[in-house]
Amino acid sequence: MDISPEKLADAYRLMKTIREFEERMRSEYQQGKLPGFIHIYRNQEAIAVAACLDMTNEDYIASTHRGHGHCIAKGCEIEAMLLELACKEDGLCNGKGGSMHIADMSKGMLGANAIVGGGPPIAAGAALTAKTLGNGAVSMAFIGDGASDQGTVAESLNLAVVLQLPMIFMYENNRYAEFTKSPKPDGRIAERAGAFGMPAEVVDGSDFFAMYDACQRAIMRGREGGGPTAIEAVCNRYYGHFEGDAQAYRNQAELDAERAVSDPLPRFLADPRAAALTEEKIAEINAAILEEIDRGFEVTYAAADPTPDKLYTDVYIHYEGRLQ
Amino acid sequence: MDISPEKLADAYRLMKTIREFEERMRSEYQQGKLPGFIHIYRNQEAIAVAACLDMTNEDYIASTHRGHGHCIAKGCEIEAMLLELACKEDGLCNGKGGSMHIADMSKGMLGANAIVGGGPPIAAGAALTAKTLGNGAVSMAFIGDGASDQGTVAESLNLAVVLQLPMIFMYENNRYAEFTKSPKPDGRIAERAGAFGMPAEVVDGSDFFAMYDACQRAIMRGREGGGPTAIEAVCNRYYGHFEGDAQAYRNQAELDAERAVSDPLPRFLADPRAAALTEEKIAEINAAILEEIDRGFEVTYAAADPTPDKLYTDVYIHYEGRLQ
Amino acid sequence: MKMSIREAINQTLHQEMERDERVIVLGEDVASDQGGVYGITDGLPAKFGLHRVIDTPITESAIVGAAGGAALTGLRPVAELMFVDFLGVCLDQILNQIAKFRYMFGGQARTPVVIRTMIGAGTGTGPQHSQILYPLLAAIPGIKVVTPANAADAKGLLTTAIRDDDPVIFCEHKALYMDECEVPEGEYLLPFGQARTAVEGSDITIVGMSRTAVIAEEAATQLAQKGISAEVIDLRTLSPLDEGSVLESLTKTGRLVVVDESNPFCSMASEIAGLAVERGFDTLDAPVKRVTSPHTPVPATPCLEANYVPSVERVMAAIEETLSY
Amino acid sequence: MKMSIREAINQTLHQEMERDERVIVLGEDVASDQGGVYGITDGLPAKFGLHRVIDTPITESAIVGAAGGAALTGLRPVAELMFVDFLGVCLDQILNQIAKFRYMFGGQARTPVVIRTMIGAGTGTGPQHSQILYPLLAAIPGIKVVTPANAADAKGLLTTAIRDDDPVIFCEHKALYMDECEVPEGEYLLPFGQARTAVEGSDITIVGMSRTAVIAEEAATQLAQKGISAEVIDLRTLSPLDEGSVLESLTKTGRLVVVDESNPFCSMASEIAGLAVERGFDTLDAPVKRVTSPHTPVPATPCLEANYVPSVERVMAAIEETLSY
Ligand SMILES: Cc1ncc(C[n+]2csc(CCOP(=O)(O)OP(=O)(O)O)c2C)c(N)n1
Ligand SMILES: Cc1ncc(C[n+]2csc(CCOP(=O)(O)OP(=O)(O)O)c2C)c(N)n1
Ligand SMILES: [Mg+2]
Ligand SMILES: [Mg+2]
Repeated sequence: MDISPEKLADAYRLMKTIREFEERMRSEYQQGKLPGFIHIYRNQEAIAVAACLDMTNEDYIASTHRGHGHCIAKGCEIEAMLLELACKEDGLCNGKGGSMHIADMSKGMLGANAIVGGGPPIAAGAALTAKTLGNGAVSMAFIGDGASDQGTVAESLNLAVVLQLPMIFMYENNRYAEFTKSPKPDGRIAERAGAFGMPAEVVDGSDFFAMYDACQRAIMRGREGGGPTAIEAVCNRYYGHFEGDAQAYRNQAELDAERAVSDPLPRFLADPRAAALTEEKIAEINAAILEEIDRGFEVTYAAADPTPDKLYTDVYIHYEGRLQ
Repeated sequence: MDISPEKLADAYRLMKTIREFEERMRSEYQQGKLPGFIHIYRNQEAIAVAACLDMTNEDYIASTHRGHGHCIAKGCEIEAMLLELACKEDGLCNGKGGSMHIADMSKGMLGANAIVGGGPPIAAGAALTAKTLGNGAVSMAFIGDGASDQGTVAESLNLAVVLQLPMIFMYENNRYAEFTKSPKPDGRIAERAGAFGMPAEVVDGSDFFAMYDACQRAIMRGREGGGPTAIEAVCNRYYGHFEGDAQAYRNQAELDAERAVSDPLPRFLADPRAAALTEEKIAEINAAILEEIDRGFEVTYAAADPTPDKLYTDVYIHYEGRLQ
Repeated sequence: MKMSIREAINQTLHQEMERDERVIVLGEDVASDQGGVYGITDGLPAKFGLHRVIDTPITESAIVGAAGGAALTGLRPVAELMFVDFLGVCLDQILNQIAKFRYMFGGQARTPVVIRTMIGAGTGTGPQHSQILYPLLAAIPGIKVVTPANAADAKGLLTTAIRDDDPVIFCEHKALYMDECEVPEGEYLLPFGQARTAVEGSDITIVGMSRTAVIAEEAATQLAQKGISAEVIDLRTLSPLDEGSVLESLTKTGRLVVVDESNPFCSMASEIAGLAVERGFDTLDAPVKRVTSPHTPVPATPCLEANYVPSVERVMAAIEETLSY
Repeated sequence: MKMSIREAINQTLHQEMERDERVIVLGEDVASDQGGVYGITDGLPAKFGLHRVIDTPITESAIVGAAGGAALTGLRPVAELMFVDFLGVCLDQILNQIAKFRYMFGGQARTPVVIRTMIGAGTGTGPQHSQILYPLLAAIPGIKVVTPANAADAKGLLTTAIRDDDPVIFCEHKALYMDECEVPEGEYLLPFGQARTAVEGSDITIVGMSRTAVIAEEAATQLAQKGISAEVIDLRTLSPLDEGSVLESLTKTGRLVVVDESNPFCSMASEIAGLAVERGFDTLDAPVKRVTSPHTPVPATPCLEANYVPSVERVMAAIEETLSY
């Protein structure tokens, strides 16, 4: 594995941004300042960042209901995201998508998805575009452990193998789906994907360097015409399913232990491969992050709601019929 | 493996009945005497018969579009079947189902299915009934190699594992789906099923004894609370996808060779374990079969079409609304 | 006793599971401590055990299909499709399997399955968690579609649904869960195919269902203050559809506004309007008005969502137009 | 040149794939030698190669979803959903994904995908291969629904569909495939949202779509022999819906029969009847009649199937009732 000092700093910046962004969001949400349902990504940050670090805007990702981390890792602007999460007119989706449908086509981010298992077929289609155009791009679907059971995921695995698509199945096995503990042993998800006929491995999702290594190989395989890859990133869902779920159904001592060992940030900083990142650099990055988030919230709270006419715009590009 | 002389004779009788029944159907169909689409099961007979030989009417099967063999193996009456295939009033489904939807609840035959992949969730439900009632019954879904890709099949595999259902996934890998050769190597289907966490094996679907052995074990496992099993029966689709498809897309020399080695009937008779079946017995069985089929066609062609009022019956058990 | 729709459904599940041990409940998180996301199945696992209250994987085709297969073979499953929006991942098992078993098997099958599902907008959860979709379901021969608007009806109709030998889709509007009303104690059944005349009146008929029945009642109250006598009909079941009650009301009022939260095209609003012009033409004194959501997805932003669903104001405007015709 | 609908569709696919190399075709058996079960994609693989004419596994969610994802990222896929009955196993990718991309992403997305699918009864293939289901599709905001009734329209509308930047479902009635008519050579586009006045007339309006437009024309011919002048409107696209043409025709005729092969409830027949009573009330001289298939699945037996779909006789009976009102 090979990581440049710039990428190293980027990796830290992105993971830390996700963390700070969401912690701030949580507290604003708890104060009733944000609408809808939000799903926090905490402790899974290394996965999104490792996955997207070697991608460009020409590469694609299809995200899930727990998508803030994927957005940030794929390069979405903090301010535009916040505007969307607050459902404002100038949000990425003009406030019509919100947290569960946030998307940024300019960054190759093909949307969060409030349908569990909704994303993988779409990501397969993006991979088909890349294959057809022969442009070396890759496409990645993020998939929860619960989502991994959904029929659409199996169909996408198979299609990717049959058409040898440049696609990566990025499973985030945080061992919970809503309030229900996963009945699947760790590794089963990768085993299933592998049985479709693609390389599949289990990786510690809290270990940025291990994740980055696996992702680099998967992305290269895709770019070079080697077909799809599956990665099962084993991780921890720090908070409840959605903000407001106190996860009383979990053993608190166990959860606390898991939370501590699964935090990717201290592990990243403690790794010798992160040594190039000086304390000054870290402090500088941290300060910039907090400033960006502060600014984002300021802009967001001052921003306008969508005007009522927006209810009827962008249903179609052209429509010779009645909308009301 | 253990097979009584009665079962041995039954096995032969059933396989031979399927063969003769369908050959006769084909020729009648070619003369334009039967409606709809029909899909011939030839060379796959050992699978259905081995699968159902140890089942009772309390056990369930969910079939496919290629279901005549499954029906006969599960004990459906030839005459009632023929009446249905000819869409007559006294057919198993009053002529409303036809070949692709034939069913016989009294025999635990939960229906052919014209939706590829439609049957496995239903079979899982029947297995759930058996598990809930604790009556030792098992449920089996027949699944083509093409159907094995369908998302519903993956979902059913998973559900069967999670709920430890008394269910058998009986894959019939005849290596073709319509006009398209299977892109899956033999064994991949079993590998996939196995990766869900159930015993899965690949069996020569033309070898009745091997199939019966595997089915006995799977059924016992189910009856004893051991959960689901998958069997990939590798076989040969002798004729085209539906009657009328000349399968010009296949290499004829290869197909001829495959046809010969994959015929389960001569293999069955040549097996030392079939020695108890004397030539006289075989001749007697054969004669009875032909007679039954002849009689069936006679009755069928003399039978009445459904009366026009039947268009509106059996939509519901009770309906306080308008049907027309 | 006064209770909410949420409580009425929970109570009914308890009563029916107690009464008939063939009744099982299955779905995502239904056996969790909090009784699913909205607490509907609260207390069931403790009382009836995990073999009758079954947590499933997130695979709606398998859930619905297994419920259908279990119904076909002797159980009486109550399956949960968490949001009706998820119909897209399991429609086949409803449309081509469960709904058609009886007909295509020539009357051999009996499929006593209930699929409970949440419908409607109003919670800011956006385009994939706020749809109505009952017109699509009401159009399918072989299933019944139930849309209670209050807690008493929820209890009466759910009891009937569970005891019905045909498949039933039971639609719960998420914005109504906490609405309370008096609910009969003990066993309580309501027949299908009988609309409820929520308000009697003679000047105009307002037809609603699920949440729009509540909106129609509110409109009727406002109209009464203006001296206008509106008759409000809550369809209660969309399939079977009580066409007689609508037509009969029209003979009194001659004017009709249909309020339906679904998208406009091929909606229940269109169905009722079509009924009126086909079989009630003689009685009509004015154009029928359809008040629906627009032909757009449901926007996430609460400020647009509020304008999306039919409001009392929009119903009042339609009524005024009709009355001034 | 005279050609069948089957040939017109095949020709259009050839022309559009030639014109624009972003157009790809994908589906089950589409790249097979015989061009799929009905030969629609005949000759495409030989001409355009297997990277643009793609055989897929039997996984409709993946087919439709991948077509949507490919459209979102720069291709112009024409996906085949072999029978519309299979909508049940892929509805989510249409309903919640493709149809909603543009709206829920705030206008960022462009999803130029066409989904070709076969509809209708008449081939004895029974309940799971004979449905219509276009009302369900026409109700979904964000997609367009096209239902050609002849070869010329099939060519003009499919060309427009492939060049349209919005998602389009293109419904081909299997009983019409061999129907021939004169088809313009070369490039030929027809606008969406413009019904075709198949027959001009002044006594009664008959509205049809897909196969029922053909039935309506046959009825008009029979009526002409009786001296009755019927106007036949073929909707051509169900979404967008040309409401203006229907209303305008009503100002001439004052009488309306809608013929729709779908099941009755929440059908296009109900939609058009609702339109007439809401916006054409003044012009109506008689009740609107809806002629549809019944609220039952499609039976396999040809003897019942023949009575299932709307026939010229049933249309004539409805017209007589309307005229004698
Ligand atoms: C088709 C569908 N079924 C159910 C849901 C409700 N739901 C939303 S998130 C979720 C759990 C998903 O679990 P997992 O895939 O493990 O992702 P995680 O929440 O752990 O990130 C469920 C059941 C849904 N949104 N879509
Ligand atoms: C959901 C669905 N998709 C497509 C079809 C069309 N179709 C019918 S049979 C078939 C091939 C099935 O192949 P396989 O499962 O291998 O079964 P076999 O015909 O070989 O017995 C296809 C594509 C269908 N009936 N249902
Ligand atoms: Mg999870
Ligand atoms: Mg096959």
